[in-house]
Amino acid sequence: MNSSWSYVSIAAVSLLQVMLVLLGGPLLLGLMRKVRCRMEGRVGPPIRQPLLDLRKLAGRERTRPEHTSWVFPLAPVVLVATTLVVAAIAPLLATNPAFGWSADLFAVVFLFLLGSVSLALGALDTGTAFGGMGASRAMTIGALAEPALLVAILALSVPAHSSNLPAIITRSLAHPAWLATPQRVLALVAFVIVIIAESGRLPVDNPSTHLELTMIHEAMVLEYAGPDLALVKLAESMRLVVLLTLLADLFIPWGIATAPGPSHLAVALVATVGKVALLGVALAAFEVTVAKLRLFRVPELLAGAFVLAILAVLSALVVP
Amino acid sequence: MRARPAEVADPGDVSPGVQSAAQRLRGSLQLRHVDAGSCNGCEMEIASIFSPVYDAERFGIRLEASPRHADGLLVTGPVTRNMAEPLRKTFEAVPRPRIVVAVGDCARDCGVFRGAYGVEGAVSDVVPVDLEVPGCPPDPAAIVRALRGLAGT
Amino acid sequence: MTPALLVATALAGLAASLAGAVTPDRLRIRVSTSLTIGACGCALIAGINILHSGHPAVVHTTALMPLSGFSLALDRFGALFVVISAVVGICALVFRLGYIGHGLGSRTASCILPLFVTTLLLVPAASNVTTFLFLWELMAITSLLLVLTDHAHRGEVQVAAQWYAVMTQLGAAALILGLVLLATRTGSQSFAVIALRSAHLPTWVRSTAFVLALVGFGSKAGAVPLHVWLPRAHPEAPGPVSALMSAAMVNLGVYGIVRVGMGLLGGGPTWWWLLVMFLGALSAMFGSLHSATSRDLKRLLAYSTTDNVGLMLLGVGASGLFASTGHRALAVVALVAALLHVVFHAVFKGSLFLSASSVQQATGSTDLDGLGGLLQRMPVSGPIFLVGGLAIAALPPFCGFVSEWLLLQSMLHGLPSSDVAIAVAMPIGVGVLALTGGLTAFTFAKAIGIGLLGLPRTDGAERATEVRRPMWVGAGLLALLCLVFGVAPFLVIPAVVDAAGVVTRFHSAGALTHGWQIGLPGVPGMLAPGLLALGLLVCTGLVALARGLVRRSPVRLTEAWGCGRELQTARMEYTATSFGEPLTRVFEDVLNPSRDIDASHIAESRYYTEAAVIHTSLEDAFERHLYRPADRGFQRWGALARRVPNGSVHRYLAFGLVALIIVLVVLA
Amino acid sequence: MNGSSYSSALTLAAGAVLVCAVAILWLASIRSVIKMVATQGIALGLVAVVLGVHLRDAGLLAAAAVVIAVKGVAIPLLLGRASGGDSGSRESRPLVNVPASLVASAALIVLAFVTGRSVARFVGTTAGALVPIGLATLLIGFFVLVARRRPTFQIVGLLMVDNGIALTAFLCTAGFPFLIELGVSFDVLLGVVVLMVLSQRLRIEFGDIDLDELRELHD
Repeated sequence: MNSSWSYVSIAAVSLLQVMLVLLGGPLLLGLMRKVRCRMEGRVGPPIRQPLLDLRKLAGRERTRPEHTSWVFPLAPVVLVATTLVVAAIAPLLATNPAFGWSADLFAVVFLFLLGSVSLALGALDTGTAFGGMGASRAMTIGALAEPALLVAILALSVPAHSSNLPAIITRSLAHPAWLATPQRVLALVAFVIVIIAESGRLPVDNPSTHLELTMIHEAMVLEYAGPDLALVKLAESMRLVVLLTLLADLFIPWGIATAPGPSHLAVALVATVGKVALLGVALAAFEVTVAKLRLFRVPELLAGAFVLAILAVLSALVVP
Repeated sequence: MRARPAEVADPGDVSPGVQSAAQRLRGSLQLRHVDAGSCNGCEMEIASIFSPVYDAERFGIRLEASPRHADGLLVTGPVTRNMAEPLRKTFEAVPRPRIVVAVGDCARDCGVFRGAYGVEGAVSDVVPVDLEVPGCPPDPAAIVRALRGLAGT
Repeated sequence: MTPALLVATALAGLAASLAGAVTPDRLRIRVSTSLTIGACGCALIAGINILHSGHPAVVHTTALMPLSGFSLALDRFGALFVVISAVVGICALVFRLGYIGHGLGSRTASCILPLFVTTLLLVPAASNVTTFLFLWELMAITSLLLVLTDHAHRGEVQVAAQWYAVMTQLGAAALILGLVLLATRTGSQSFAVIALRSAHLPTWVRSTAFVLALVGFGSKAGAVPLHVWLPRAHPEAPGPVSALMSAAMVNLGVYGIVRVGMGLLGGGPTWWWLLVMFLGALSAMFGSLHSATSRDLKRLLAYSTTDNVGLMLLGVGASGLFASTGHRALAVVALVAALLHVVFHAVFKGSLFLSASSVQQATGSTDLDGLGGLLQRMPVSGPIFLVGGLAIAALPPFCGFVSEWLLLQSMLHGLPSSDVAIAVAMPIGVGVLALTGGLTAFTFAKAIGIGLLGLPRTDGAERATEVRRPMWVGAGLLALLCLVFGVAPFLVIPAVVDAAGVVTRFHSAGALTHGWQIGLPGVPGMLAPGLLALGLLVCTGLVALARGLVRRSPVRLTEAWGCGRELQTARMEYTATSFGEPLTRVFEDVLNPSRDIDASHIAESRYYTEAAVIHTSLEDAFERHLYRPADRGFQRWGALARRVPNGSVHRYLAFGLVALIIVLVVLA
Repeated sequence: MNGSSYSSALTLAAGAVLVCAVAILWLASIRSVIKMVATQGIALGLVAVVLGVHLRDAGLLAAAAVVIAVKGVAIPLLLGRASGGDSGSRESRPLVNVPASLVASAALIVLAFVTGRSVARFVGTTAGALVPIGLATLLIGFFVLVARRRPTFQIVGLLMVDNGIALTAFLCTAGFPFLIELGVSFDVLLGVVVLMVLSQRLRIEFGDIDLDELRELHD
């Protein structure tokens, strides 16, 4: 990282990134909901609806089943905290956020895993059948998505000789030719499948289902109310934004700020918001056209993603 | 090609309780639907308020799976003996401050089923009701209009 | 000074076992345990001293042992394992002070336990073939006897001990053959001389010796397909013993493979290390799969030991592969990653097994389907198990994450490489690492979620209370180490780098740690686990504060939402079996669970069933396809052989005569 | 004793031991077999005497005396009394009939000489050269143990094995410390006594004690 970055600008970048994720998350969900409704021929709620929901939920009463331990209330806090840490150090807007040298792609994956495990533990603590069912399904899908995710990361890290995110992005900016190699495309497809599985979107899991038995992520949070529920919904949207931004930065990195200074940051902000909005709309449009997969067809999808990721790495052998 | 959403009248004047709820909710109303013994006529109407024609969602109104996530209950039908206890439990499960909307004549005063052996009473006999929508079944626009009053949009 | 400490360790251990046998009942446990802790203390100081100073400690006496005498030489590599065994030993023994279950109070147990701990401390120091084999056998026998301490109460302990005895002795036989082959071929018993002369041995000798050592040490480490005894013996062993076996004894298997493979033979052709990686990958996946779907807590932990040993072997295999293709710097990094995983595995597996034993003592059973709600009933042992679980699932603030990250890094930096073996092995290695990581996260979400949280499922769990102080102090110490190493791995990494350097005889240029961060020399991008932990702490604090400010009214305790149902009982909760059911279905062809249903019909007509009982069981695939047929084969041979001695004296004498004649003919 | 007469006397004595061994195989009746094992004991004692005189070693002479006393006299006497019951009876159906036994003993002797040669070269002394004879006696003793049904013959076979070992020891180490010989002899004596008590008990229990009937006893 060149030393032209003063501490102030680094801190500013991280702060900006956290604000982007905090506000951008709900807005992105609102936008995606709007696109869905539009494609279904409805007017649909305003884009800021998720923000309204969060504000109202924050004001409601917190409830907790009698026999639960301290894990139940702590789980949503840890879930949001892990996403915040990733948002602070990952290069979303600029290639040199605070402690950017420590923003390792594997570390990001394991931080997300910590969030998912804490939510699953919170669900199991309720002692209800839905909590157990949601946790079991979410952890199964999480476990099966892990190989595809890590090998896809391997495919991205190999040309950059490091799994550090800023390094990968600066290297791929320097060699635009890399972005068109089959290795990148295969890794991209694997990444998209895993993002859909991790963030619980269709076709893996239907966030707006009311039938408990078909839920995966929703079933875990049935017991949360008021501010806890607000945290969970916020975390859900923040994770989706972070994942989509990482996807954008890794595969279409143009526009990310590589030098300090407000002008670069402004350009980066606009570029990133644009790219993420575009990806969000594409994801929403895709969701409308596809139906939910049966739970035991999801492993086949994830196995497919894993094979694609392995091909991505091996193709580095064939195509120099 | 796209169906034009039906015009839904503004809520007009509402009771003070609903007014205070509207202040609190400000555009985000989540309800948990409980069928306390209805003949499903009201359910048909409720289903249609989320259709593209009436589209209650554009006013920030949604149904939720779990009472914990909801601001209140949307109850239809007279409260039968078997559904009395579950209704009470569901009402108890909603975090405070909570509201109950009774939809349809059965929910208001047991309608045609008044005095039937299996009916325990109207919804107001089991849980405190804040808003009632008359009609058997009530017109979807009326339901949306009432809920808009609650949501304050 | 350190040689004196080594001798002090041995003497203290013997004194402790003597005290265990002699002193009267009241004093016995206290005296023998404190003496053994003294022995561990001496070994710990000696180990740290050698790790720090670097020049090995040599103790040599020809009095005790025939042939080549009893000689110990502790270099940095051995010292690392001595330190691990000492730390785990101290914690397990502190735990033992409070532990009353499992017949550990008997005279024989308190006499043998110190012996077992002493052998754990001395095996890494043995420096010639006879001493090594003597200590190895002593370790095997003492651990076998300790597994048997509880055989009076439970029948399956004998079966488990049988499996354990057969497997360890098979491994020991392979080991003896390998080492003796090496010793005879190089003409000397001392490891140092063998290491010098082994270079110009014929390749078939080196390969046979390596494969035999791999089999011998692999069976002790619990690598597939020699792992079958591990999930049987560990659950039956008493608490502290199973912790010692899983956290200390298993490491010696990995120690042996690295000592023979890299130390004595100085590396070898690539197929050796591909074999090690293949075994590692198989063990990792098989172990993690079975631990994800097993119901008994200790069996789950035992299978996860096989899984972690698989990861260690992956690291060792990758290191050997790099060394054999010339990338020596990367070889050291991979070996450091593997050894770091040994250190961290000892710490979190030790705390897990100890807290599992506390759970067993508090609730009377380790069957996850019968536990639940223990986090509130055991306010100290519960969080310890939670910390251990999160550490083994490689989650950030704890130590498992650091070693998993380093393993991934060492495999990542092997690519892009022109060598086909590396180019294929590394991605598959990362895939296996990832799947194992995912399954381990699943397993310990299950173990913690079902075991500690929710409603207690049996009255054993209902009435559980916190265990005695020494027990959670012992387990807590190890859990604390999990957190400390997770946040500040630079305390351990330099020592591990030196140890790896000693055994591969190649000192890598760049250090792996720069202050708070870990990173590979000359590669952009580091990892600062301490920073991540700090970040997590700050963010959690901020979010919790925000939630507190937004809504200050107290939390309302309500009944859990069950669709308005009357009663919310523990029977409606998910159990370990149901939690693992989706995974069992996904991996059905590997696990092939057996499921038989027997329904009893009412008298009048067959169409109405009165009651139906379903039995599901997951049998170890290796057991069914490898060990059962071998078992049947031996039975048949046994029956055949029994027909020969039909009781006639003459036939027996004839055997003697024929044998004599054969011997004479052979001699002539 | 000068060289040539010493070696010829030694060869004569050792040869006598071997001949007795072969004779035992040949004879069938118990009484003659017992007499033959006594002569073998005495011949063994003579070998010890010749060696003792040649090496002027008092220990050896004392050992010879013990050998003659125990193996030449005491044991055959005990055997005679123990087999009083069936003294007249012959080895009715030996497991291996006499001609086959003799052929086997010839083979055993050849084997002993082939394998004994390397030991003889190793020992190097004139006594050493006769080691194959000791080996042959041992093998034949073992053969008697295997090929005879009656327990008394088993005891005789055991004695012959012991004589073979003692002979080899005398010839190999050219002298046998007196204490060891004393120990060995008394062991053999004890063995014989125990076997005799056993065979008497068997006879009382089963009448005619034929080892093959014992086969039904196995599980």
